[in-house]
Amino acid sequence: MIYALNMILFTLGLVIMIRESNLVKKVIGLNIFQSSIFIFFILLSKLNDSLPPILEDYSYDYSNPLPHVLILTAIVVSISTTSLALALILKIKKQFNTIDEDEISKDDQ
Amino acid sequence: MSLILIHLIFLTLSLVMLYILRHKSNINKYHNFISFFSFVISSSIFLKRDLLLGTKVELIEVFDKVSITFYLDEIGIVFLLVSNFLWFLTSLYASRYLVLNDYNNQNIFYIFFLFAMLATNGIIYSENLFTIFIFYEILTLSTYPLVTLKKNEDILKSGKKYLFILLGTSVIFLLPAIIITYSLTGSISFSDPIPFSGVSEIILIFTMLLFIFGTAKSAVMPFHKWLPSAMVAPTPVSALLHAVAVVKSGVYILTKIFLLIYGSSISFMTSMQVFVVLICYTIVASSVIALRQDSIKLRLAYSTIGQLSYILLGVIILAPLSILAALLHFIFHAFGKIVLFLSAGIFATNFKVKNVSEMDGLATIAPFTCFSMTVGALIMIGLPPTIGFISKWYLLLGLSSSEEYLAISVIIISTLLNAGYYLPMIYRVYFNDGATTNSEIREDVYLVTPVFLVTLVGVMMFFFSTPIVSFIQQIGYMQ
Amino acid sequence: MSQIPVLIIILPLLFVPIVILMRMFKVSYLIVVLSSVLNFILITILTLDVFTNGAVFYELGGWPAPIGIRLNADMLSCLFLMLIGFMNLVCVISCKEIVEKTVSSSKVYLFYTAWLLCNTGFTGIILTDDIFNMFVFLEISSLSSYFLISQGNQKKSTFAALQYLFIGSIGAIFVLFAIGLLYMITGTLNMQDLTKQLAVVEEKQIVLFAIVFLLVGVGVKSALFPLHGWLIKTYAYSPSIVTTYFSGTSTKIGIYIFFRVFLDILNDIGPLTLFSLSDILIALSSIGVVLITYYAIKQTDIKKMLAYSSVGQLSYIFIAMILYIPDGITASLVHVINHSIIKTSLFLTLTLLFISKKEVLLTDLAGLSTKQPIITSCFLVMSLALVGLPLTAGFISKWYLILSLIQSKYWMFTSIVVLTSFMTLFYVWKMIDQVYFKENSNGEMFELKKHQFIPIAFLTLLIIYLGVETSLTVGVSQSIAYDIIYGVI
Amino acid sequence: MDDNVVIKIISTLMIPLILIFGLYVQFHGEYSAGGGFQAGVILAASFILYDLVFSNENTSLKLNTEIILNFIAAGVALYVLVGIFGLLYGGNFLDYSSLSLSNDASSGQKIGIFLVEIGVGLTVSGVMVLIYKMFNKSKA
Repeated sequence: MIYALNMILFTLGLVIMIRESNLVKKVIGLNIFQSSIFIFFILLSKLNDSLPPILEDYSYDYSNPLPHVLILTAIVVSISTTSLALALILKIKKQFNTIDEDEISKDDQ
Repeated sequence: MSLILIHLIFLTLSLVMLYILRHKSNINKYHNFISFFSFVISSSIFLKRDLLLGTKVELIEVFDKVSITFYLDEIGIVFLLVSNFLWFLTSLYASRYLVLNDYNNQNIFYIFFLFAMLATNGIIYSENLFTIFIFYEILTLSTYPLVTLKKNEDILKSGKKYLFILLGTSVIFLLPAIIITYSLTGSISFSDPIPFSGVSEIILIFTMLLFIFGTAKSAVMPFHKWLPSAMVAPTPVSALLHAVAVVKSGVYILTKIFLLIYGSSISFMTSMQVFVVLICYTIVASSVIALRQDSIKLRLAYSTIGQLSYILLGVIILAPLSILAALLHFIFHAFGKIVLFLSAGIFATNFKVKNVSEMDGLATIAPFTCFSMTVGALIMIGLPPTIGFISKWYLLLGLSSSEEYLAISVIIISTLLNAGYYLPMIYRVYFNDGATTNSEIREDVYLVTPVFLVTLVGVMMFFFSTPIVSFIQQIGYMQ
Repeated sequence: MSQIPVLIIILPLLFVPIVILMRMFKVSYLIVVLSSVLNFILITILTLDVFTNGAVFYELGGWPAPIGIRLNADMLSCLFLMLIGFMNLVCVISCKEIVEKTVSSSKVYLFYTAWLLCNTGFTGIILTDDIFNMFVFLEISSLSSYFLISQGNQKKSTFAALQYLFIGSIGAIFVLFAIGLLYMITGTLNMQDLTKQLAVVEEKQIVLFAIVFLLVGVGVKSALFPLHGWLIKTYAYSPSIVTTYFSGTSTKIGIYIFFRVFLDILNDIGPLTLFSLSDILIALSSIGVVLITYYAIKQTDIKKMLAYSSVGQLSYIFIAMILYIPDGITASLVHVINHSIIKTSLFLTLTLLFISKKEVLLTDLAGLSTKQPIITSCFLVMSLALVGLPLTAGFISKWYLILSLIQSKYWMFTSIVVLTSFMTLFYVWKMIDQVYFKENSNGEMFELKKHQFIPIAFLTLLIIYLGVETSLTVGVSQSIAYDIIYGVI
Repeated sequence: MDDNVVIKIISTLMIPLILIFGLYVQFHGEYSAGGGFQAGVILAASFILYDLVFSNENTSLKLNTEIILNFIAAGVALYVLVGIFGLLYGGNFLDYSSLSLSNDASSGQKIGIFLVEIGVGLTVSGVMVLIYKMFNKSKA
């Protein structure tokens, strides 16, 4: 069920990226898209009734820490991508005076 | 070191030398010398053939069983001697021709002429299909600057056609054919070919078809168009390269492929009738087209297409007599056609005559040239006092021995057509009164001498044909 | 000696902060050269070691795999490492003037930082034995390449970089998703371990799902036919030296990932035989080759023309790879090397000739032969190698490509490949035609310094050398191919 | 935001807390949830908050980009150097066991993780602040 919701998020992000011509909205779509995968990874590690994987004296069911670590890295990547994208958009705004993809492409001809 | 390798290295070094000396005004002298020396080497190779036959010189193995290797076989010797002898005489002719016609980029001409001859000799010495393919491509590329020596729009267009047809067919048909052969038999060597085993006839025929189309230098229709296009080149180029070296290389490659690679594994199959029909069509069609050409060089070019197909026809029948005929025609056609082309060059240079319709009465002012041209034409038609008769005779014998009645009738028709377009030329120069009779211009001695020499050799060969025939018979029966 | 695999990744990374810290002293270029030379030396030592003694594993932090992260240097990775290291070295050596011309002087150190990071990413992808790390390195190289591309001096450079960023990120996320799926069913990220686990896995559907996502994700990176759009713009609008660098490396990394994932990790389940995926892909690529070659012929901008040509050649590499026979894989690997060298040298020549020009049109080449005879003959050799004439490196790969297609009895695709390789001649001819047979009309000068000849001449000689002596390319590729097919890797 | 007193006072109270929390997360990385990544972001958040609330011509964040860049580079360098340090003592890359002064592997690992996390924290917070400053600057 929750996987299905996740897939909806996935598709949503992808659709936004393809459909929108506004570059900033595209970046937002990209973020949604990325987040869906992050959630997917976190879901993988989840066990029912599990606790965080912190070392204690007694044993208990804990969720798998590895995907969390992976996603931490992936989030860093995602932040870098977003900031780079935004920086590029700023530069585009300066050059073309617009952030609409269609108008920039029109400028080509 | 083997004499073969010495020959090739000599040519390569001369190429480098010519490039270094490209600004010298007497570059033609160097070229004459090089061609003479090359002829000397090839003669000595001919004399020492018993030692050299079959020795292989492997230069480098590129990858598994595919190497750049040279060797010498009997068919190669024949081609070697013919091409180098004619190269020497043509170079004498060319050094005068270029001066008379005011070509200002002679250095390019000589460098690439030498380069083309290097490639031709490379083809002759090639031991396997890979080596031959390399030199085949080099030959194409090196003749391109010769074809487009005078740079104007039309010539560049023709040159482009020339390059694209030759390169294109070699890349599209020849290379896959070589690779198919390699993948089916595991060998592409001429000296020890591995027979095809368990290969269906369709694939064999298909591969052969690829080979025939791939070596477009042999000008089998429908990929013959490059040859007429190449006629925009200066006459020495047309004469030596496009009547001897280039086209003969194509035929030479096909001959070797049929005799050595296919000949060892198959005898004549009924489905090979496909090729007979294809070649017969080429013979007839080219003769018909030649009939309609007014330009001398174009007429000769279409005649070449037809004559090349005679050779191929002889080879493809795979009967001993027809192979003999093919190899004889290989030599004789070279002599005849080069004489014709060089005479046409003299007409164009001295008398500004480029079309058949303008040839009236030339015999009075250019007797030697006209005599040479007549001999050449008779060789082409195949009339008795000339060598052309010998090869045609054996060809007909070979064809009748294998009961190829279609081919026989085609040869007869084609002979009539040949006569149809060569005899008017002879008639015009001797019996028509031309407007040029009162002209002061005479034929140039330096141009005529080499042509006349070739003619004499050609005439002599008819009377001393027995050793040639017996020499070739050894090869023909070897297969 | 045993530390070399990690040093190959770490040394460029160590030079990154040094470049930033020393930015005041204008020595960025020297540091990058130093790093590249060191890198190349290390790679050479590693390669020699691997070729003589077999694969080298390196466990980071002393933790054994599959718990710890491991580096894996086998013959396949060494082949690509050599390629990347060499291309990097060539581009770095010849890039000084070009970078000074195109990038504003206050940003030069950032440019070199990104360059180093990009190279680190490439080597990381090749060396790592952990598919998640592969993703991370992929993103490192991608992010720095987005920056490098945006530094082009054309108006559309930034936009091209942004578009590449979007497409590249989608691709990367697809890869990440596929990694997640694989992790879900196997519980491991280590490649060797993954191979073992996947062999016994029962949920083939999920594996197929992962394969499709990987195919699309990596396909974006290596510019496979329907996903190639970014490459054209990127090559056309990025700084020319970056184009030169990427033409030999970036897409080849994509090919490497294909090799690693499909022919190594997933080899046992035969990913390409599921649902006759290989037939579909070959058909798709063949259509792609035809279209792409046609587009290439129509271009007037040389960079775009060569970019289309790259896409076409990559399709050849891909077709040869998915044939999945020894000669096919050999063809693929050989063509990776040869095409890298040929395309890099072509781009490098153009770059050096037209340092200050923004876009190089075909007509700009006019009359080159009279002014730069030596460069022109080098250029001729490179162009002919692109067509695949004998005695050049291009011929060897074409030979193996056609041979493998014939062996697989794909007659129709054989004819398509043969035809398109002839069509290559048309656009190459357009260049040669300009160089040799057209007069120079606009009076553009071609300035070249003496030392810039060296890389061009060296690459030309290399092209000829690799066309004649093939034990380095074919020999190595063949042994890798046999290892892959018969499952030794 | 000059006259928004509530925000200003709350921020004055919060920023030290955020800083301390950041440092706590930073230095507990090796045996509980935490580490350089998170700490870096938290620290950067405090700087950014300060700049958002109190910025005017005089008080805008004094750290200039050059210095931040140096911090970033130093962070990366620290990370790599610690990794390479292991090599010098015959271990593999990032093999912290050799870092110990006594021959105790686990204490060596503690030191190793501690140093590496500092490097990571430095870089992450530096990058965060830098990104903020870049966008902030280009707005003006």
